[in-house]
Amino acid sequence: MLSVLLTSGIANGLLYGLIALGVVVLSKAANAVNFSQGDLMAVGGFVSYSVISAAGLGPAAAIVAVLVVSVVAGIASFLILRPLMKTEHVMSLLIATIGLSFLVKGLIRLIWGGQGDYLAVPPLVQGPPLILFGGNVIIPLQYLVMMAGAAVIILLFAAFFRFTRLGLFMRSVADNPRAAQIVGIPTQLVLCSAMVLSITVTAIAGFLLAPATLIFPDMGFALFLKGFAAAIIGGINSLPGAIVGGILLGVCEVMVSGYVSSSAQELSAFVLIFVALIFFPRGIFGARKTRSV
Amino acid sequence: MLDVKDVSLSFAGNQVLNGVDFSVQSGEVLGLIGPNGAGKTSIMNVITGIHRPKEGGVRFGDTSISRLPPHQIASMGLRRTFQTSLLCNGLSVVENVMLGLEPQNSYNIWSALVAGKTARAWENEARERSMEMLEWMGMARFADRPGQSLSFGQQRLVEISRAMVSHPDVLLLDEPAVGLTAPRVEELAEKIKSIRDNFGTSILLIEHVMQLVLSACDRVVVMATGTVIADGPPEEVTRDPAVIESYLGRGYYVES
Amino acid sequence: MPEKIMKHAKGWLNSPVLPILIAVLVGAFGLTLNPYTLFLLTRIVIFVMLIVGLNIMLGYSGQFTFAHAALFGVGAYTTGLLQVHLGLPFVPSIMFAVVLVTAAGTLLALPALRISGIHLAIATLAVAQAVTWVLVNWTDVTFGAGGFRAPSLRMFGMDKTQTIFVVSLVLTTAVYLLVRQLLTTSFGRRFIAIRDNQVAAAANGVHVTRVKAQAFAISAAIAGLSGGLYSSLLGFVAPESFNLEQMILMKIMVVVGGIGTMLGSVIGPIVVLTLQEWLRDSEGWLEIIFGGMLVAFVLFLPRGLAPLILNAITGKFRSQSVDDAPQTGQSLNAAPSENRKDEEAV
Amino acid sequence: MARPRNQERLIINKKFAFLAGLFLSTLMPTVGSAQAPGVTEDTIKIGTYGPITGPYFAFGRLTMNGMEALFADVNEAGGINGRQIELVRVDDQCDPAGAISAVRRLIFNEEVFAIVGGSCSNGVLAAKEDIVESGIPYINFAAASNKISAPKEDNIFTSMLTSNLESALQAQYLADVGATSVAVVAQHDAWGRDRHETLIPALEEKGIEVVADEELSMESNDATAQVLRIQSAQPDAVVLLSYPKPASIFLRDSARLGFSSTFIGTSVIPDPVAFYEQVAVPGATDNFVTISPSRHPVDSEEAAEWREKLVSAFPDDTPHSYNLYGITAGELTVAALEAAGEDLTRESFIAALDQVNALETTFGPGTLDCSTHQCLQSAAWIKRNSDGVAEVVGTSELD
Repeated sequence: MLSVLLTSGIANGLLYGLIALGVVVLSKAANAVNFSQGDLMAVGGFVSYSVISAAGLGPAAAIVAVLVVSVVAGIASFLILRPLMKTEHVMSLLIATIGLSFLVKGLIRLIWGGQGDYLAVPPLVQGPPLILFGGNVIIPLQYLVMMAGAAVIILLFAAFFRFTRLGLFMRSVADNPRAAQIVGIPTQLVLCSAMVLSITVTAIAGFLLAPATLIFPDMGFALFLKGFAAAIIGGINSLPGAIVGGILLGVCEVMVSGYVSSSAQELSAFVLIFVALIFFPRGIFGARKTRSV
Repeated sequence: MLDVKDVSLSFAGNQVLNGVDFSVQSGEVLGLIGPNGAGKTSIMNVITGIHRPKEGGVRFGDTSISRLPPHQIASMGLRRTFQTSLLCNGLSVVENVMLGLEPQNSYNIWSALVAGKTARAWENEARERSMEMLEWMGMARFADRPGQSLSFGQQRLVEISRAMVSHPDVLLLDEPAVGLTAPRVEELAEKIKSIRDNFGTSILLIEHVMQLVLSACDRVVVMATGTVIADGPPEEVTRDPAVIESYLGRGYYVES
Repeated sequence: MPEKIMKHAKGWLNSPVLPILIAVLVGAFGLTLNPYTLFLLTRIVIFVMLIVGLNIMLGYSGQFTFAHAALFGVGAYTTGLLQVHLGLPFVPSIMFAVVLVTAAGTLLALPALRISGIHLAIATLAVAQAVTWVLVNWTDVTFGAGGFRAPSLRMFGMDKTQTIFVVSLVLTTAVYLLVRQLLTTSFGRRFIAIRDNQVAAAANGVHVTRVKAQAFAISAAIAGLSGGLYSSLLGFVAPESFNLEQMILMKIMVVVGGIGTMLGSVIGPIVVLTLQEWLRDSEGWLEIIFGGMLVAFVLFLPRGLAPLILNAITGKFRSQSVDDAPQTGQSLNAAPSENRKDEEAV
Repeated sequence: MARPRNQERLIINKKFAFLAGLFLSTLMPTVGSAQAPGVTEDTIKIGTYGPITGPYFAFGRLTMNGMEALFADVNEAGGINGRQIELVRVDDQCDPAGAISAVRRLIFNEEVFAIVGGSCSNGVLAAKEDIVESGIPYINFAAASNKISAPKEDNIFTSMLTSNLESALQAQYLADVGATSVAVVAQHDAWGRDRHETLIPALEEKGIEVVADEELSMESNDATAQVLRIQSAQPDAVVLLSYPKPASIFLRDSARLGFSSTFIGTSVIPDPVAFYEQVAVPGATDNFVTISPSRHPVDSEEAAEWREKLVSAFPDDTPHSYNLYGITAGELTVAALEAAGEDLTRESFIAALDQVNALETTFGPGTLDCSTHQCLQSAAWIKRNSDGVAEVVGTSELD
């Protein structure tokens, strides 16, 4: 039982981790939190529904469509929120993104609302689940796809931040925005790409999640909250921390559900968020950042 | 009056202060100078309770204050200003100054809710005293303006009024001359001296503008890399080779 | 000469006469309305009280919390449950609810001592979700997700909606006047001081911990009171009346009315709830309009409608560039400056 | 004959009506007339409310669509005793305050003759007091709580399968198939709670032991823990008191973990074929049977005619079983309106409803009998057969 629970906790946790990656990217480069991130994740799910189920195209087309939509959504979000993307406007930005979250949810309902209450996206791969260790570990293929997707995204991210100029720019803007501007780093471009990147990774998470669940317009916020919690647990500015935080949260949830009570599952996530925020606000991998007065 | 004894402080393994030791005598204006990163503001933060020292302590009169929270230290009669002016944007100039009287405020919430006698009496008195202070500073005509609408130097004077309205025993000023022109600096020096003369307040002044240090201070403490490297009258200190080496620069003495 | 008139007008605006006069007029008008319209009006009146309290937290003391809907809910539940389980009358029930919610709100100030900004927002959000979980799962006491029928108050030979309308109007006016008065004193200055700059406030002798706790307590007490009234207005208490969606609606009210202004706390609920009712048949546009409105206000009118309305009333036209541009500093946490005095009027 | 398809204009008109209502109508004394409220020489105004937007729109908007399609049919055929039915929709967004405000708006501002609506139990329960006090005839068309119509109120009827009846029928079915131990998976919102509260005693009454009682929330994407716990309890059957989303997650995880049992659904999953597509794991729903207040699934041969009508009237909404519940409610309304005769009053309409005792409807599993005011007393059991078609495996009525 333990091994089965652990695998499903890890698979779920990877998903939280992907959302957390989106949280971290934005927080790292722009010091911002985007409440509409979860709803854009739902958009990722709905777009892949339209491409795969409605238009009958393959997953590759869905990825392209999700990428296009998320880049457009990212640029649009950036253009809307640009005046607020400064440290002193953090709370205004938060409120504005709450508004965006409503807006996106409304648009989802307007576009996909009439097509049924819960939409199903067919699995990306068909086939029996992977059974390891004599039935102790059963991993459905969709989870494998999710894990593989998560791994690819993490590798891409790591490479991006390490080897590209834009990635370097992002790191320096995060460290000291004013200095970065003075030495000629295009701050606006960096903020814009952070927004796009954050939304893209979240939308891809939506694409990966969609076949594993049923999609509905309100699915985003609860997942965003979990993703944010994962980001906090891992240290809000650490990319590997986001994944580890996600896995911890996923495992914690499934353990509470399996060994305590399934009705305590939801509560466990909130308790974990609260405890993490109060007692470990820097998380596991959090860089120490002295607080400026 | 105010004794800083062997104070050490570190952030995340970074030694910021290393056995800092000096004292402010009653009724003197003490200048604290040193290169950037010497730990001047840190020591001020330790004195006012924002940071807790790792080692050593601060005594104010007969009491040790290095473990007290900032508001309690403030209410004991030890006030400060900040490097970047920290007026409250949501308050008018006079209200900002009234904030300086908070520790003396004793009326309770019920009186405040219904505008009871004690509340009104205190409010009136606080406003009067704050206006007096502003007048003394020459800032009374701005009383009802929002703090933000004032110039940099004016905001600084309001901030000093706020710190002084409760007539504290010690006033700590963190680079009050930043961004002021030479004639304004001279005015400020006069103001600082007259604060001492009028209210008997001891003043600790952190400053880079040597013009202000030289004309206002009775004594100067020089810090570098977290320790005190010189302590004495301004003329003497500015001639100290160690000080010239680490802070003033070789050309300094010749120029002045 | 005009200045003298202005001063006179200001004094008059700041006296309790005008709000009381308005309340009496609203009361007289309200009693002629049919139950539907009166229900809407009463809902607005109760939300005005709630938003006055929320604004203390969000606007004046700058504590960004998401737990207010939960506190509102605990007020409603406590008031209703004491009547249902123990058979207590309405008045002691709601009084106990206020005490309980005040205590809960003060406890909520504890996290605010350690964290702030977004972290505080998310932590309080987690608390709010946990409260909802308790309301849903503690079925023996709260009747769970299915809610319960709360007794409605009836007095002076009026029907239930009229009774709760009159009671709410009186209490809202009282809360409004008391809070307005409170904010002109030291208490108000301290709230603003910890919002604008905690370090400076502490260095001037403001006991930051205590002031935060006070802001949370006062705000929570008002939430408890309005929650109790709301339980009586609806006559039915269920978790979905106090969920995150409602919390966001409250935020929209604060932002639309004007964060950190008394007048805004009145305008916000009027505009948002009327709009909500008006858009009932708009087939899905409500979310889009509310979402767009929130974004637009934060971007273009960060101080809400209140300053506009005040300018229109006092006929004072200030130069746009100086006044209406977002202030440097935290535009929402710290925007109102020059207008603050005026806004305390009305 | 014009079908009520000019929705846009209707909305605009309603907005003006709302503003006018807010400021004017209440100040003006109602003009007295011999007619009952909402009834003129050639129209009858019926109000409906429920979630038209928001997460729960399916329960409201789609039920309304079905009813509206039926009314359009009736109007086209000449109406009822020469009167055309006008339907006024109000959105309550599934919120108690919204429901109170919607019901009061229908009663006092729209001045409808009767209300046929209500989809969220908490909303209807919040508005119940107003409905009872006003005496307006009310037929609940989609909310399931037993507390809406029991204890019996003079003016409240329901054409939806109530939760206690559904639970009793489920317990009866389980007893009939010989189950002695049962596991329950419920979502703990108002809807799930309501089912849970009625199902547990109903099972006890039949001597069936509840060996596992698990929760699965709407937000969950994983039911591993729940499946494992239930698997270890070895129940004869599992009752899924949840919406399609959690239920499909549960069945997927069951299939994955090799747990099989008899799975019983509720009336929110009335279409096992659509549900099969949602679960999307071959074989996972082979042992799934669900209960439905409709005799034919929406994609059955028998419903084809209505599907067409619905698609042409509401091209944005995919046909759904909830449309059919609306048709049942509409047929009950029309039958009672006809029986009430030329001289239509609220009293005569209520009396006519009271006398409904064996009304055949297009989709009702059995006949409607309103003597207890809970008019629908029967349900159909539907399964997806091996050909991939929804098949009614039986209908049951309470013994």
